[in-house]
Amino acid sequence: MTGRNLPPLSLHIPEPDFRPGDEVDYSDFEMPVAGAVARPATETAPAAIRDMSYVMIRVLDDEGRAQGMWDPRLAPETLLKMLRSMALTRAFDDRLYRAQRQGKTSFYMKCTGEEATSVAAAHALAYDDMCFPSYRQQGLLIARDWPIVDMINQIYSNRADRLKGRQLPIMYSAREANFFSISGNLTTQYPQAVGWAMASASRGDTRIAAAWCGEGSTAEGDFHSAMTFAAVYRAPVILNVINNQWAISSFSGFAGAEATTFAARAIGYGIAGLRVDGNDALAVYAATQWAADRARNNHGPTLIEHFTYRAEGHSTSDDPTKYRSADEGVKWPLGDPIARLKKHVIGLGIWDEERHAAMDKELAEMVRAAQKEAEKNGILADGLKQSFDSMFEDVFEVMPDHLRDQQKQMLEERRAAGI
Amino acid sequence: MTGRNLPPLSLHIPEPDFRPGDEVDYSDFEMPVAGAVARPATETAPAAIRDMSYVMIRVLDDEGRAQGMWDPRLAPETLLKMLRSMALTRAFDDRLYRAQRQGKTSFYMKCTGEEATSVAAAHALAYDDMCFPSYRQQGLLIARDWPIVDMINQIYSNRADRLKGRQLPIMYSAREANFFSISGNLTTQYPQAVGWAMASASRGDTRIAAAWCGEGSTAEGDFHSAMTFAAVYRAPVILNVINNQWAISSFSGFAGAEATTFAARAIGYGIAGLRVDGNDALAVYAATQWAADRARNNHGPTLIEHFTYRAEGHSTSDDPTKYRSADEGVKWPLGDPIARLKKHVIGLGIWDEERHAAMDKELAEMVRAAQKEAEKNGILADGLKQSFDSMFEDVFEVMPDHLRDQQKQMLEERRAAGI
Amino acid sequence: MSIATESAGETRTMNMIQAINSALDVAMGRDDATVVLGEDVGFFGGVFKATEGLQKKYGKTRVFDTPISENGIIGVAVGMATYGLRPIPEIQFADYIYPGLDQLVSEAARLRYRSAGEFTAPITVRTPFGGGIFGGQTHSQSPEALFAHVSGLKTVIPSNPYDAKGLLIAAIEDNDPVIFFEPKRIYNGPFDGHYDRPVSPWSRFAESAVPDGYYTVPLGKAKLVREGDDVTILAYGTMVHVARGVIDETGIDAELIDLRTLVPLDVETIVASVRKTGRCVVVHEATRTGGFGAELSALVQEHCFHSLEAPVERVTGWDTPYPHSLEWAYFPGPVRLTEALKRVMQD
Amino acid sequence: MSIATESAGETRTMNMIQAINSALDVAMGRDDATVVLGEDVGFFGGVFKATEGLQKKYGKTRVFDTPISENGIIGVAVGMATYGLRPIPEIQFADYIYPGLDQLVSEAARLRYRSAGEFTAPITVRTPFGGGIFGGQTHSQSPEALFAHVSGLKTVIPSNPYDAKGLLIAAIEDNDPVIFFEPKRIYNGPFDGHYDRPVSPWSRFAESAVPDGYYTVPLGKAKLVREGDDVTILAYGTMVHVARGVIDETGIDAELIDLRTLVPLDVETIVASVRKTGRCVVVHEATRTGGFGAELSALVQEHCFHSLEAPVERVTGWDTPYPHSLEWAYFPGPVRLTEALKRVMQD
Ligand SMILES: Cc1ncc(C[n+]2csc(CCOP(=O)(O)OP(=O)(O)O)c2C)c(N)n1
Ligand SMILES: Cc1ncc(C[n+]2csc(CCOP(=O)(O)OP(=O)(O)O)c2C)c(N)n1
Ligand SMILES: [Mg+2]
Ligand SMILES: [Mg+2]
Repeated sequence: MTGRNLPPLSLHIPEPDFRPGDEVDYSDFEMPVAGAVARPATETAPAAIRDMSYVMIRVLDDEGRAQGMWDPRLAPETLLKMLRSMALTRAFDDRLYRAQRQGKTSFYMKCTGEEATSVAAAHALAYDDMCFPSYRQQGLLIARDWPIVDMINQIYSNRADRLKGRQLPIMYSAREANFFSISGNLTTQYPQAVGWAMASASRGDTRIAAAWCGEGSTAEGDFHSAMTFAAVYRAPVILNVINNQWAISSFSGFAGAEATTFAARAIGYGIAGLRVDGNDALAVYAATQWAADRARNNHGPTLIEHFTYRAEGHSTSDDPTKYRSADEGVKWPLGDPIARLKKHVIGLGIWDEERHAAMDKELAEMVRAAQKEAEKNGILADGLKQSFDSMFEDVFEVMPDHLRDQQKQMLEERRAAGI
Repeated sequence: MTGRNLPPLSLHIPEPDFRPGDEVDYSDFEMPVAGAVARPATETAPAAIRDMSYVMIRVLDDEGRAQGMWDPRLAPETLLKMLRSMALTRAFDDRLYRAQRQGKTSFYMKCTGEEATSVAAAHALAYDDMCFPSYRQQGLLIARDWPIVDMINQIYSNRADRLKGRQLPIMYSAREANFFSISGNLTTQYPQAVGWAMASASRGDTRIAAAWCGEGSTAEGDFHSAMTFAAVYRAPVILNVINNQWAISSFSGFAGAEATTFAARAIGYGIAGLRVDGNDALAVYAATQWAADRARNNHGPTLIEHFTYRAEGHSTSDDPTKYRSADEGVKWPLGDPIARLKKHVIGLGIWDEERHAAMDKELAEMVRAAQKEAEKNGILADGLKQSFDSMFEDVFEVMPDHLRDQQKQMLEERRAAGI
Repeated sequence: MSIATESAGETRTMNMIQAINSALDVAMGRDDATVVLGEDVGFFGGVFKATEGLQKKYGKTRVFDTPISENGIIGVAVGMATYGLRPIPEIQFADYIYPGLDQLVSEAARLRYRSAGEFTAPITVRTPFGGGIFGGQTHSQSPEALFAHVSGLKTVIPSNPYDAKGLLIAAIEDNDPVIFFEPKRIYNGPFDGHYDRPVSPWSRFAESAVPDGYYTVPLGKAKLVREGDDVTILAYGTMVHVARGVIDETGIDAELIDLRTLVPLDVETIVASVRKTGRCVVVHEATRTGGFGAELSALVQEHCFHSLEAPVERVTGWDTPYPHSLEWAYFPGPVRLTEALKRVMQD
Repeated sequence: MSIATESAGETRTMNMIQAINSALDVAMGRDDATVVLGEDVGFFGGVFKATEGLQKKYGKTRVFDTPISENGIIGVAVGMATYGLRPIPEIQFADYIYPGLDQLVSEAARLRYRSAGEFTAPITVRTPFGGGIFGGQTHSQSPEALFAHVSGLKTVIPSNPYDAKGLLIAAIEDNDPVIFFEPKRIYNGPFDGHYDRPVSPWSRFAESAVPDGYYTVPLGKAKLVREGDDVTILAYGTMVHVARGVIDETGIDAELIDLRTLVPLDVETIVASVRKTGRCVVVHEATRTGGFGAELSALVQEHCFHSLEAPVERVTGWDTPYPHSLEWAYFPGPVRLTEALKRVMQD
């Protein structure tokens, strides 16, 4: 160590381009050309398409026209349904965020700017394909026409909450919609999705699984387990990474984005990897469809990196102005997913500004009405809405004695306190 | 699911080429040509050398001649020292394996056929570089001239065992030799090596770290943590994967080898990855030297896959004839690392069969003598050799009251029992 | 013991490995949703041979090796369970379960609750545990207390071949996640703690008479191994045999209870016994502080305070890592237990 | 409390976050081997602001964000410690520590022992724990019992700003791995369990008077919060304040002990108190079965059997996951504690 004529080592600590107050300049950003990436056949071996991890699949160009081989050529009703689901997701987020701010519940998380990554994916999957979401995929439920009043009941932990007030707001579970119970522990759903897909394959079923996690969450060991098992058993699963550039206050560099793309993780395992413009609903749809076709035909798993931007704070507990420039979202070079799809359908002549404005109004009203409906069942802030008995249920299928005793003790306790 | 005209999914379960009784045929094995792979400059960006993960660096050709850019052009004394350390490692393994079979201790693990992966690596590192080994890197200690009697004392858990009989045999610790305490839990040393390297870098030190794990162990979450942190902070670390084809009874396909190479894992993180013939000491030396130069000049981490073969059982608890063809090792296309280096030095004219035979004899005698020496301090089978007091030491730096009480209780207990 | 009405078949002599293997065989034969996965469990049949022959019989998609990732093993098992399968993952040694703990503790154990029953994780994690085989620090641990503290998880520990089979089938059929600890020291024969004496094979003991076919031993019911009047010994796994040995040697008229299941615990049987004897010794191999013995001791004094004539004693491993060569000084063997019994009896 | 001879500087009013921040600042200022790492701890200063300003002051190589990998965070911290640094990793919520448990339990805690002192891992893992903030299942857990069961690890839990700073500095200076649980419910003010009343800020309490500079509160020493004759209450973290509130409200003459360190435990102080009062109630937020209360109950009856006039009672969270909306029915608040005290007093 000493006496050797060697340079001192130094530790590299990543640093984002922009911090609060910085002028944001994206002129370095090399905009991938819409339609430029070729679409390989779905049976192509991963080794033959490694380059897909370093480019970006984009379908919609600046004028909102669909370009190239990845254009999924969707029917007008599908396009409009996706647009509507995305707009509803945003309207829902706006209202429920406000509800939390008004003190009606404890917590909320928006997915603003990322709606395409769940809504378009949901449309490219079959309804009975199983989704293993993280906490920012409310768009899946909305795209699957799950009643938003049910979602609000959960957010309010009220009498009608099917989860009996046990979960933090937005940690939905909707088995009927093939939407897995959301965990507060990051990335745990990843190996679970792989296991579900392995089970489906072992049964000769035709249903596939899809999972979502954030780019920050890829650092968890669960990500590695999922990738390894998916590769080894060629599981019929789609593993989505939503790279929205931020993980609370940490930029994507702390998950490894300085060194390579997240799609490239796939290469390490010999898995197919795609990288798409996550703000381009058609690209998301097309990539998901490609991966689903692959999985369904026993060609194995696909990792999809959705390149997008978290336009709002991490959650209601967060203040993003403390760590990033507010300008970033505004200037995001890949635009807004709703605006881009809207432009596309208007360009196709199947939509117009008036209908859009009317739809926005209708959706806002719909959310308002659902909220009112849900509030009939109570809000968290008004105190406990759940039956106390239920607290001890579902720990096990059959309640064991010690829980029965504790339940009794609790009820006596409440009686003693005159509650 | 129903009513859809879709093929049934099927689950792929890997299966090795050969099972007990099978005739082994390696004619499918595409032998990489020695000297064929170019050696990039050590400052090359990982993105520019991704292909290195799919080829195999080989220096020694079939005739034992050193070929190509990766030839490290070592001085004769270095070559002969490596040869000697490898031969000593093998002699040591043979004798200590027998000692376990004779009931002198509880456990032993050989590294037969893999000696180059640790011995040559140790020679390419500086002595003060820190090694974080797994359990099959006894070659590191031997290459660093650590007293083998000390190793045997540990294996016997005897009075002279510096680890006070606390560790399973072969779980050495040798701080003076910059050899980290071996853990029984696979792959935990990987993030630790990265952390050590990060610490060294943060202090402006010049020492780097190196870690070893088996190909089976790459599936652990620790592998992913290590790779992620190494990439993010550009840690000066060399991460070695010893792909010896087997993990106890599971072939490398269960770690993902059917889909790609282990060196390719590096690509996923944007780390430099090399793949070397692990039975070619010169290739191992050269790759390690390249990676060390890189790390030392702040160009970041390297993952090296050493392609080799576990010529013996997993450990003394294992019976490999139960799950693989005995023929595999015999016919291993990349030969034996000691025989190959021997051929090379004989070809260079600095060594001959007689000297080799004499050396083997000398080394066997040396191990025998060391064993005898160690046995003066007792063997495990002869009963407890450690002071009972020591059992409660080193749990904490200062023994807390509850341990002092337990220590007292144990001593009283032994008195009561008349022991 | 409850033997199901369905014929349990002929009775054979089995050691614990054979009984566990038989349980897996029976469960797999009855329900094709059962799946066995883990490191080396496939072609090889497991490092302790518990899954031998199963891959051949049930095929590679129902019995298969896995990557070396305890996190992945439990994680995919949970996913398979949510699909509708009934996975039986093996963790090669309990000492290696920590990398997979999150999937067990935060996911499997909490899933029914957090989804209000929409999703469940009926997995049975089998894992050999305990010391006595010179396995050193990482092949000897007894981490059961960590699991017993986790709500939503059942913790089962058999002490003999008959129970091992019956409890394992019950665990597999149970709709909640179960961790099934197998005391590896007694796979081949009960061990009374006298490490310097040869071990008797299971065939010499009545509990090795195991029906070939289907039967269950219900979870949550302790077994009264021996009635006695002077003191109650609470034990599980290997320690049941150490206790039995001490009773035989000392002639102490102890009532010996084999807990069999830590969660849910058969408090009733424990309390009835201690109320009768007025004294209690709790035994386990795990380190003392925060071990399951603490829970037992706490429960006993809560329920039997006015019957207790002496403090409840804990006989346990020491609060150190499990040492290799000093194994028998660490292990709570006959001497430690006898001394404790003497103390409790004289109080 | 031991105030080092060196001047502890001026005393200021601090809440717990400020006190923890000050402890980190002091430790980093004194020893340039200290390093703070964790999710969001760098530029942002941590989601609870405990590391605010430190990156600016000590630079990015000493205070930095990490990938979201608890396993990696603890694993690299162990590696850094073996180099000679003194890392202070933060785990954002204790509920998220499981993925990193193996590195803590199998590595940090065992390293000194297995290497016979050649290598050590003097890391201090800080992590907010406990409920009372409507955080739901995964922002509310109290997993301290899991750590207290692991030999080689010290477990520390402060209950006020003064102790938080002194204990944290002591933990950082300690040459063994320490897990430092921060009761997040009382970061901003002590909480007596009356969730429907406004919380008083720390500034109204004496323990918020915190010296600016260096001082330590030794690990392993409990604090006698209040002397009393009728019953001993053993508590730590948030529950110290719930207990204090109940004592004030009910007028029960209880002796209240704040354990501060679970391992090593100040058994002497506990035993002296219970021998005096003859009664004991143990309080914690964690689920009951296998909680640290079991250990306390076991120890108390082992050491104080002949002084005890009533069974030791445990007042704890229920054996369920931590529920979101029913938080106050889960939480061991004033009613549960009062009822238990009544039971113990009347026995
Ligand atoms: C195991 C675990 N560790 C830490 C956290 C705390 N946490 C919640 S969200 C989050 C950031 C996740 O970022 P990313 O994966 O990029 O998802 P995004 O929020 O951007 O959608 C963190 C650190 C957690 N929930 N679980
Ligand atoms: C965390 C953990 N899981 C499982 C084991 C059991 N085990 C010991 S060695 C081994 C196989 C390792 O194979 P590989 O990594 O290829 O190394 P090799 O033995 O071939 O050198 C296994 C599964 C362990 N020691 N630690
Ligand atoms: Mg993100
Ligand atoms: Mg191997």
